[in-house]
Amino acid sequence: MRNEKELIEFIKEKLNPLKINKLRKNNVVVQLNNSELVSGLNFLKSQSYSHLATISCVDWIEDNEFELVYHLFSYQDKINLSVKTRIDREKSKFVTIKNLWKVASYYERDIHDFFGVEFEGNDNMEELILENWNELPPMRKDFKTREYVDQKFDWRQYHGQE
Amino acid sequence: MDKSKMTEMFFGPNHPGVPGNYGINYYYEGDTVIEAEPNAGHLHRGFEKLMEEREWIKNTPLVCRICVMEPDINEMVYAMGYEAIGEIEVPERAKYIRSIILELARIQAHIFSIGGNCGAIGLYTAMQWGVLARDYILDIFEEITGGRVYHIYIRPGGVRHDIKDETFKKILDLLDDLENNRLPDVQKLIFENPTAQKRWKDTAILNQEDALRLGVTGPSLRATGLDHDVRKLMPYGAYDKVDFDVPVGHNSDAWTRMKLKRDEIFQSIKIIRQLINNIPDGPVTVDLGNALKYKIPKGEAYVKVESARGEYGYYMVSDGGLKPYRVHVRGTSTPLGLYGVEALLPGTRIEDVPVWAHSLGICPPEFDR
Amino acid sequence: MIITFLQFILIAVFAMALGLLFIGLAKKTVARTQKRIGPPFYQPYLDVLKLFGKDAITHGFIFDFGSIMAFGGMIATLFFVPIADIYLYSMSGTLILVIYLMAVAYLGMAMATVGSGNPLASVGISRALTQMLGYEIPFIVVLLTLIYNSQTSSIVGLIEAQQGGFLNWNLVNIPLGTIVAFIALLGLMGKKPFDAPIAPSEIASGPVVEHGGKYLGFMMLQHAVAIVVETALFVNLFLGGAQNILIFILKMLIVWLLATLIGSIYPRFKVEEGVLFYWKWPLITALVQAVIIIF
Amino acid sequence: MKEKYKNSKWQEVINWAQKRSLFMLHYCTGCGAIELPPTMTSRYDMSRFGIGPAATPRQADILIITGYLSTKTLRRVIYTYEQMQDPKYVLGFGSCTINGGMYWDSYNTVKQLDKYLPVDLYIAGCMPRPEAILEGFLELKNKIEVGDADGYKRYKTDYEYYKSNQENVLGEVKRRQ
Repeated sequence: MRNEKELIEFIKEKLNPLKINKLRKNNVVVQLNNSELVSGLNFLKSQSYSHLATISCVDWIEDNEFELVYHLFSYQDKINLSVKTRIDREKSKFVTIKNLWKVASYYERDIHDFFGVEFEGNDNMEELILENWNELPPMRKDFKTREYVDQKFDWRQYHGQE
Repeated sequence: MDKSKMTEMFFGPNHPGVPGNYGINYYYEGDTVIEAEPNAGHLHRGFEKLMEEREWIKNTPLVCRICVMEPDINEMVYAMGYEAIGEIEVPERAKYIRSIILELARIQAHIFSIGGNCGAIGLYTAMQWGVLARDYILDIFEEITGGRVYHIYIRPGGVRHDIKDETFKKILDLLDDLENNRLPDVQKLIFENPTAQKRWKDTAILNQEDALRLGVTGPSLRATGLDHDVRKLMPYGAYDKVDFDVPVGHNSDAWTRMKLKRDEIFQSIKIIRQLINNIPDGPVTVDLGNALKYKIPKGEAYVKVESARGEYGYYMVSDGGLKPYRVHVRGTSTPLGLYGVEALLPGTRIEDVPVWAHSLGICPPEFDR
Repeated sequence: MIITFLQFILIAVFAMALGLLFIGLAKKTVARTQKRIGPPFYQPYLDVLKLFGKDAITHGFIFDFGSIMAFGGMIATLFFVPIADIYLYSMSGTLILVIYLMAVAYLGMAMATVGSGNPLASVGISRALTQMLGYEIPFIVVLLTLIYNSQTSSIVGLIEAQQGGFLNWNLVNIPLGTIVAFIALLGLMGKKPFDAPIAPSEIASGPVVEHGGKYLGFMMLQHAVAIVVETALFVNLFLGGAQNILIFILKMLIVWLLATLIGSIYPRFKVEEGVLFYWKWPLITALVQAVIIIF
Repeated sequence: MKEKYKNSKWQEVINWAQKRSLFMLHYCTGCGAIELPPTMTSRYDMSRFGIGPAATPRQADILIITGYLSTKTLRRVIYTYEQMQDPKYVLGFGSCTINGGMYWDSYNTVKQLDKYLPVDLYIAGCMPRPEAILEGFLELKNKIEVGDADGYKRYKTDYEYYKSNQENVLGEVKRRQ
């Protein structure tokens, strides 16, 4: 049973995180660089952080980077640990963690749908949620929904009471 | 496996037995499913993109439309995320009212899912009685918040307005009515019905090792023997001020999950009674200034709440602006609805596919978003 | 000749009307058990009239032929089952003929589903045929005991054997057989515990998936006539058949409503559960009954 | 039905029967479908008006679009609509079918339902209440009686208009009978 401070010391010894801080009660964020992420996740999984809630992706368009956030939770420590890493926005390539958690293959497929991030090692990458979508992946910040909607669906013309 | 012997079946979006607008395309041979694959995405409206275009307060009516079965859970998680990033302390009475609303929502969601399970095996009388009982809870919601299903009642900083005393009295009367004459006859019809028991026993098995590996939470996990409940693990609202126990099942089939949901209804009734009896007075919301100018500092938070079907989490990122920078919704049935179909469904029979989907609480708008 | 031909038409139309009335009453009772008002009792008539007004898509000759064969097969069985005192054929062996002809309706439906080519329909019809295997065996054992008991295999003969008051109904002197026959009747009519073939939540109403306007109308009429045939058969064999028509319809109504009420309480069996259910207790009681009668 | 019976006295009888017995397709396309169970069951009970759920498009008369319609569902809804038999009616629930409603700026939902399907009746309400749904059904019955619930005729006459709209949103749509 570790509280947040012990967890932070523990991670500092075992992995060399770029950044780690305690956001608030039982909510800790740690940032690893992307080469050590898979080994870090594997290590944390063995340390009772076995519940992978989900994988999120944030598009930091100013720093031209995607940020992949892996949300882990441990039933012993009762702490939400978010493990983050940044990947380049143009190449947008990353390694799959399918062998750690099989369910991650669908989370990655979902991120591929919305952000266009390629995950090597994850073989079925076809469209999960969208259907023959051939524009820019929609959740990227540079995909403008209003222009797309005006161009594809036209509005109902409200004419007065004639 | 050669596809020639197998026939493809679309347990597709347009099918009376499927929960919501969602499809499972599976190959079957004889009567058993050999290979299955989810066909999701029919309810995708791009919530996360829409949320990035709207100010904080404008998202509250949008957020409750993500999952139709439990709109209040989404409102609560959104409000908790906003308050977590903005370090806002909600007044005591608002916490109590929020927990009352969440428990009422849990009761109606459990009754609805028990009804859905009965509909999947043909026990239509129980489904009718269940939806009738649920309707009286919607009347209470309508009296408190003005809306039957979408309430837009829990918002960042507290609750929209206070609950009057006679409404509390009505809630207590409804709970007595539910406990004394509505639920007992549903109990006799479903839980003492030998044919129903035969249909549910040893179907839709989800053992503990699979559940933990997939990240499944809620009644499906508690049916395997672990008493993990976010209300106990990370208490929110007024859950640390009430005592209730978390029912746990032991052999993780559809029958155990049904009994678990029924026990949780009685636990929720107990919680609401405790909450109403010692609710403190005081303001109901924190004054955060002009609603359209809500602003919280740059930061992020992963908050989660125990919905009727498990852990419901939001990952919210704010860049200090008027609009959220990114909101990622983690629905409870995401692991089962997507990967679970491919991994756990092969081997079941055709009759048990709707039982599998209803009893594990697959709610498609959560993972379509 | 003309008179018998007119009698054919009259009985067929009468059975259809009576069957639809029974379906309407069943919908009303099930609605009442579900605490709701339910459709008016004449709703099935409106449904059939509307269905014959709609366009329908045909899936080829086999599909049409199958629908007509199902409907015709059921009408054919109708002529061998006496209704009150109207009966056209009373030669011996009508009981065996009725059991055989009832299978024709299911084979007709099977042909229609082959024509429709929908996988849901083929799953539904394969369930119907396996379930038929289930309830036929105890039913036939009970019928054989009946035949042995009153030494005649014509239904009219069996009715005469039960005349004269309540005491010598087969219900009284072959009680176990009646119970088994009633359970088999539930399976025969596809009532709730045994309605796996037309399970709406698993295979979207089974064999009738592809039946559109008038084809669905024919299927409804076929179901209505099937109800009349089966309840009339049960009343003739076990409740002694009645002289005047009103008492006969009353008896049929009682049997039918009892079956509906049982149906509204129980969920669906899986197919092999239903078949195993039939081969366990009903078969044993039928054999015990046969032993009692023979010795 | 043969053409010559289409608008004769016989049509009134069929309209009369159609009015009293409607089969509603059990297909919940959007979030409004959570109000259908209360309408179908004990408390509001639409079966007393002769309206019951139907399992397949072949047997159904009414197709209900309950709320928003994503492009993926639109393709399935078109297949379902074209499989239904001829006197068929489309009901639009809520504001999402009229002008996109709350998802007006969403890249994946259709903004105006009657550009893709002929809609006979809209029911207002961001998820209409069961009473509103029953009111809508009664209104539809009057329209059927009077004979101007003719969405399916409009679909036949200006089929090209609907087809072109569908195609520019969905790309190629396989037409099957």
